[in-house]
Amino acid sequence: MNTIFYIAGAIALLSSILAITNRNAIHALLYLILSLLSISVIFYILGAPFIAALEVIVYAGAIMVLFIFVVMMLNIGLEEELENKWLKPRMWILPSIIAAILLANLIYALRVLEHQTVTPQIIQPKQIGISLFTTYLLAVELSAILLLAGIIGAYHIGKQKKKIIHRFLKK
Amino acid sequence: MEYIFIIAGVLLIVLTIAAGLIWVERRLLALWQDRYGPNRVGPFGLFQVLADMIKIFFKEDWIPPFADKAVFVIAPGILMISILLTFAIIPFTDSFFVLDSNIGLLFFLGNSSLGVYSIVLGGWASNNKYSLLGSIRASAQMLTYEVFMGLSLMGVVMMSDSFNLREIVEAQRGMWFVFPQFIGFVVFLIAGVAETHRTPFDIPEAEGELVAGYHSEYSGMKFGMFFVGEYLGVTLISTLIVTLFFGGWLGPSFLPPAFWFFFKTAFFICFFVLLRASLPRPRYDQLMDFGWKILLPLVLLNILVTGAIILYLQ
Amino acid sequence: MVTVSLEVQILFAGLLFLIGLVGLLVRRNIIFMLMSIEIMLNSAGLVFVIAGSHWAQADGQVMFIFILTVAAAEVSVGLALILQMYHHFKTLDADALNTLRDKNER
Amino acid sequence: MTAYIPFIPAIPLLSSLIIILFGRILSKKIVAFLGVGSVSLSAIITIIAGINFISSTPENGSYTVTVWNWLTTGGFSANIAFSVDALSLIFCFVITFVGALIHLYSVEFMDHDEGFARFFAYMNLFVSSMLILVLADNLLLMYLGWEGVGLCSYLLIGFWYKEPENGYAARKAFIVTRVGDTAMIIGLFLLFINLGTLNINELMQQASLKWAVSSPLAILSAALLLGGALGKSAQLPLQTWLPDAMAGPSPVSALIHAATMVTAGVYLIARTHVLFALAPAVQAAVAVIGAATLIIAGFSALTQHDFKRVLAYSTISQIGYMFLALGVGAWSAAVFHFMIHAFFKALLFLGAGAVIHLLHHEHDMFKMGGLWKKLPIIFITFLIGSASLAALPLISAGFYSKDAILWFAWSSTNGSKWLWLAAYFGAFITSIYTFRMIFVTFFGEAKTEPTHKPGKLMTIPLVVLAIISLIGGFIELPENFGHFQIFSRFLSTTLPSVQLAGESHNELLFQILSAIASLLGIYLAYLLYFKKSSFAESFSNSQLANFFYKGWQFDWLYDKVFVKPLVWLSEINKNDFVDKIYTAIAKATEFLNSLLSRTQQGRLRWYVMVLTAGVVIILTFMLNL
Repeated sequence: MNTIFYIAGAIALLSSILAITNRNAIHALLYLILSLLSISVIFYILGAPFIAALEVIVYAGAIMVLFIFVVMMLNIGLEEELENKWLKPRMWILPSIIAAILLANLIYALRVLEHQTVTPQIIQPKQIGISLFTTYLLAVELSAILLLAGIIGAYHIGKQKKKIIHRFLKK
Repeated sequence: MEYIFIIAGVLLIVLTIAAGLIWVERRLLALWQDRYGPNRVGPFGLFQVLADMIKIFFKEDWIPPFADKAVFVIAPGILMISILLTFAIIPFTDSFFVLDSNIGLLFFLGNSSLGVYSIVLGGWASNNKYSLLGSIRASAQMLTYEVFMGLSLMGVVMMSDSFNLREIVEAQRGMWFVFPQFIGFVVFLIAGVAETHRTPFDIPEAEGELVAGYHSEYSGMKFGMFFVGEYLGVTLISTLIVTLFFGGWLGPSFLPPAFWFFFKTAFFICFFVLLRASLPRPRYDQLMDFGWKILLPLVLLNILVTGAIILYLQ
Repeated sequence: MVTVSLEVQILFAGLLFLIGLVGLLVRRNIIFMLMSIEIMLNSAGLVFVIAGSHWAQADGQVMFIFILTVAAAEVSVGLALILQMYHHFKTLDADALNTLRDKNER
Repeated sequence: MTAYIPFIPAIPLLSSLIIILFGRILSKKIVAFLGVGSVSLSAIITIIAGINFISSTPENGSYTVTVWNWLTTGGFSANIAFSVDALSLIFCFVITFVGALIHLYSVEFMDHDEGFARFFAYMNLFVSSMLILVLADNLLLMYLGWEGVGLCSYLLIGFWYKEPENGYAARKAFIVTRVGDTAMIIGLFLLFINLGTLNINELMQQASLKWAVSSPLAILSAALLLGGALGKSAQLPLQTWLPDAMAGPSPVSALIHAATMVTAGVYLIARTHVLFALAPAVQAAVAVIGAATLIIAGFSALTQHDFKRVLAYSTISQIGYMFLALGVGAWSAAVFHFMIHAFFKALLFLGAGAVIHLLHHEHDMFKMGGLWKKLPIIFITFLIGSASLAALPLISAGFYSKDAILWFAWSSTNGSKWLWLAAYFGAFITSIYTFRMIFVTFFGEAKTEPTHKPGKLMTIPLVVLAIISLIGGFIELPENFGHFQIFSRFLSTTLPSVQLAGESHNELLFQILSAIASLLGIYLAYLLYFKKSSFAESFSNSQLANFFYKGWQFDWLYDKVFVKPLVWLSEINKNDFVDKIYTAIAKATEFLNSLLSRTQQGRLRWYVMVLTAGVVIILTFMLNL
């Protein structure tokens, strides 16, 4: 099982890196989906099968489809030279330094864990459901409102005004 | 080792059925539409499948030069993989299954949502405006119908108290879920047809307007994978309907459970063919309206009522 | 089950987060920025799940569900904004969105 | 029994609101009915309240009706509460009774005015505010009424706002009284801070408990309240607004600028008499101011041409008498004179208004004449009013009220012969200018023809007021004259009686003296203006007369002392040098902003970068420290 973790982890990291460095939006999204799927595998072996399934259904299956949908609608993805112009090598310097400092901090902070090993237990969907609808009921309601706001917001923002007006309607 | 045999057996059966369906469908369509089906190659045209397969294997596997090659190649594979993987959770009988998973149903939903990519990417990678339109339609349609495909199953899950398909079948010993979950069944059936994008929901390929839509650039075995994938999908949805609503392998004991399962599945496959034979194709906006404005509220109502009744009976 | 140490698991999530962060800082294409944010959100959820499995509690996974909700809402609104932006500016360059800057300076 | 008290101010207020809101759609009849009816109803309620009060006078002389708690904040609380005692009842009676008559008169007077509804809305609002003023049980509510009447006064002076001068007069009235009001509100703060309450009864008790006689705080607060009273009552040095206030319609002048509002200062001082008793210096100042005002205004009245301006100066002068009475501690005499003055001065204004109305809005007295034949009712009533104003002995009400003041100016402990002399001289001038008015307007040759006869609605109030001006004085007769003193007995529950310095003086002598002054003034007026003595002609052309005509040049003085220096100051401060400091601050901020705004370059990635860097730095420090 540890091997699976390492393999899936390596794939996730690698595909994430490829996703952020790729010039082609669709390819990058495919790498991202790959990364999500491998993280889903990690969820599964960490004893969270429900979350693993959700990751695939919602994240990889719905959110990423939305991304692809938008990229397809805008009909972009073959703008390599533009991306090459945008992605100059020196642009990586400062972010990398920040990331390195953050990584150092993380490692420094992680020393308190002292090689603790985990023996995960499988948490059944039912437990999560019970927890959701008792302890976190309010949060569930709030997320419902958030999603509603998201739907309305997306509908409103995404709506396009008709640019072509009939000549009789023009001033 | 036994494990590998089971997997191999399942694959064999499923692929055989899918291939056989090509012949079955054409014969049945001919029957219902009062014309001749394939009747030249072998007895009743049975070897037509073999002939088609030979043709497909030897056809030039052409990749358009303007296409995104990697994605173009991957796309049909995704469809096959996602559908074939889903068969892993189908309990064909009490003892004949690949995986007895606690999240079986979710596994199916996850895979079906990944299946969208094959069509979307296939259409996009073809770099052809008809294909792109087809795949945009497909992604919108499948996103829509996936939503209440998942929701329509929740009534079943609530009643059987599990995502595990084997337990769901066991829970139907007293009564098939098609009776208490009739709305769920109807919605799942419709959503299933939409998921496999068969007539009347074959809008992504719509020969008349989109010249076969997302797979118009495909040929050879890649086209074959899309083609077989469709029949695999039909089989899969039929097995799931049987498992979830019609008691799976359960049936009178004078015949083995496997028989009952395949009998019911065959019935629904024929039903799918009948749908194709008899129904016209709706307009795209009608399809979306129907989904969001009728099916979704219906499914939500179903969940509400089911939950209320379950609470009341406790 | 997995016996990888907690340290390594969290380090893995942290690395994933950093990849997302670097992507966010480096990319100019706003779709990639949104994708990077998704990577970061996902890694945050991963830490929750790791912690939940460490203490064998459902709460971590519940939190992941909330993150999922937030991500879904964020992406739907974000993508709608990107659509509008593309129609307005005919580009996906995040730096093009600077019409609110002080015109007197620079 | 007392629950109806709040209706006295509430009914006119309601009627005012109705007319304001629906004035455009209501017919004139309904507006007139509402306007007159509401005030009449208040008058009836007031009379009922008065009867109840007399038949069962409460032990401490007043009772309070609390409507609701207005505001409570910190240690302060004020109620919408109405306190009824003899003083407020008399004021209420005058306001509602005279008010009702004037409203009735206005129905005809304003008949053809396009602002008919607006007029009645303002008038009703005024009556309501004035009633709140006199009924308030705390100084804050009283101040509300105080400002309310000020507002109505402003609105009504500028009622014909299409003429710029009217607007100017309105603003002048508003601003000049504002000076007094500012002093008064400071006085209220002072009282509240030191005594912890604004309830009048408590305030008076606290003041007499806590403050010694002539203590600085008592003097200061009494002086500040006096400032308010001076402004409202148009006393020296804030009297300049009242003559200009005649720009308003005549009923307004009658109601607001003669009968009621201008006497608010008298009411305020009478109401807070305890405070003034604690500050003898201020009280003496009241007397001196009153005496000075009555003479100055009398001289001005002597030279005016405008019918209404004569009456305006006369009003100032008569209020001066009231202040004199207050100053010498003759509280009830002051209130008595207020009441009688309200009757005859309202009568005079209404009569003058009628004359002006009938003579094509002709204000100049010297262009009138010989009206006594043409307008006999107006002439007779006006004559009665004038007799009262000139204190014609025995038959006029003004004689009794003014005589009391003259007597107390001499004989009370606070009185002196100088005050008496001033008042006496004032009375003499009063009768001159009053009958100058009569002779010039109603006798001699006719110069302008009246358009028509006054209608019933105009004559009835005149007649009623004339009757009261004749017989009103008999409710309070001097000691040597049958000693019939209902009025001061009625008031004695609220106001202390006057303290006489000694019993040695002969009251009768003073009565005869004042009668002589009055008659002599009339004779002089007869000589000068009926017989057309050449002296009158030459006097009216003299510099002195012009000086008097201009109201002793107070407007000029104020213009030089206050307005010009202010304009000069504003001019040299045109560039606002004080503001330079703030401009400098703004400039510095702007510079800093320009520095900061370099970071706001609209680049999303830059913001993210800075944000992240900030978080990383903080995190690094938090982890390692």
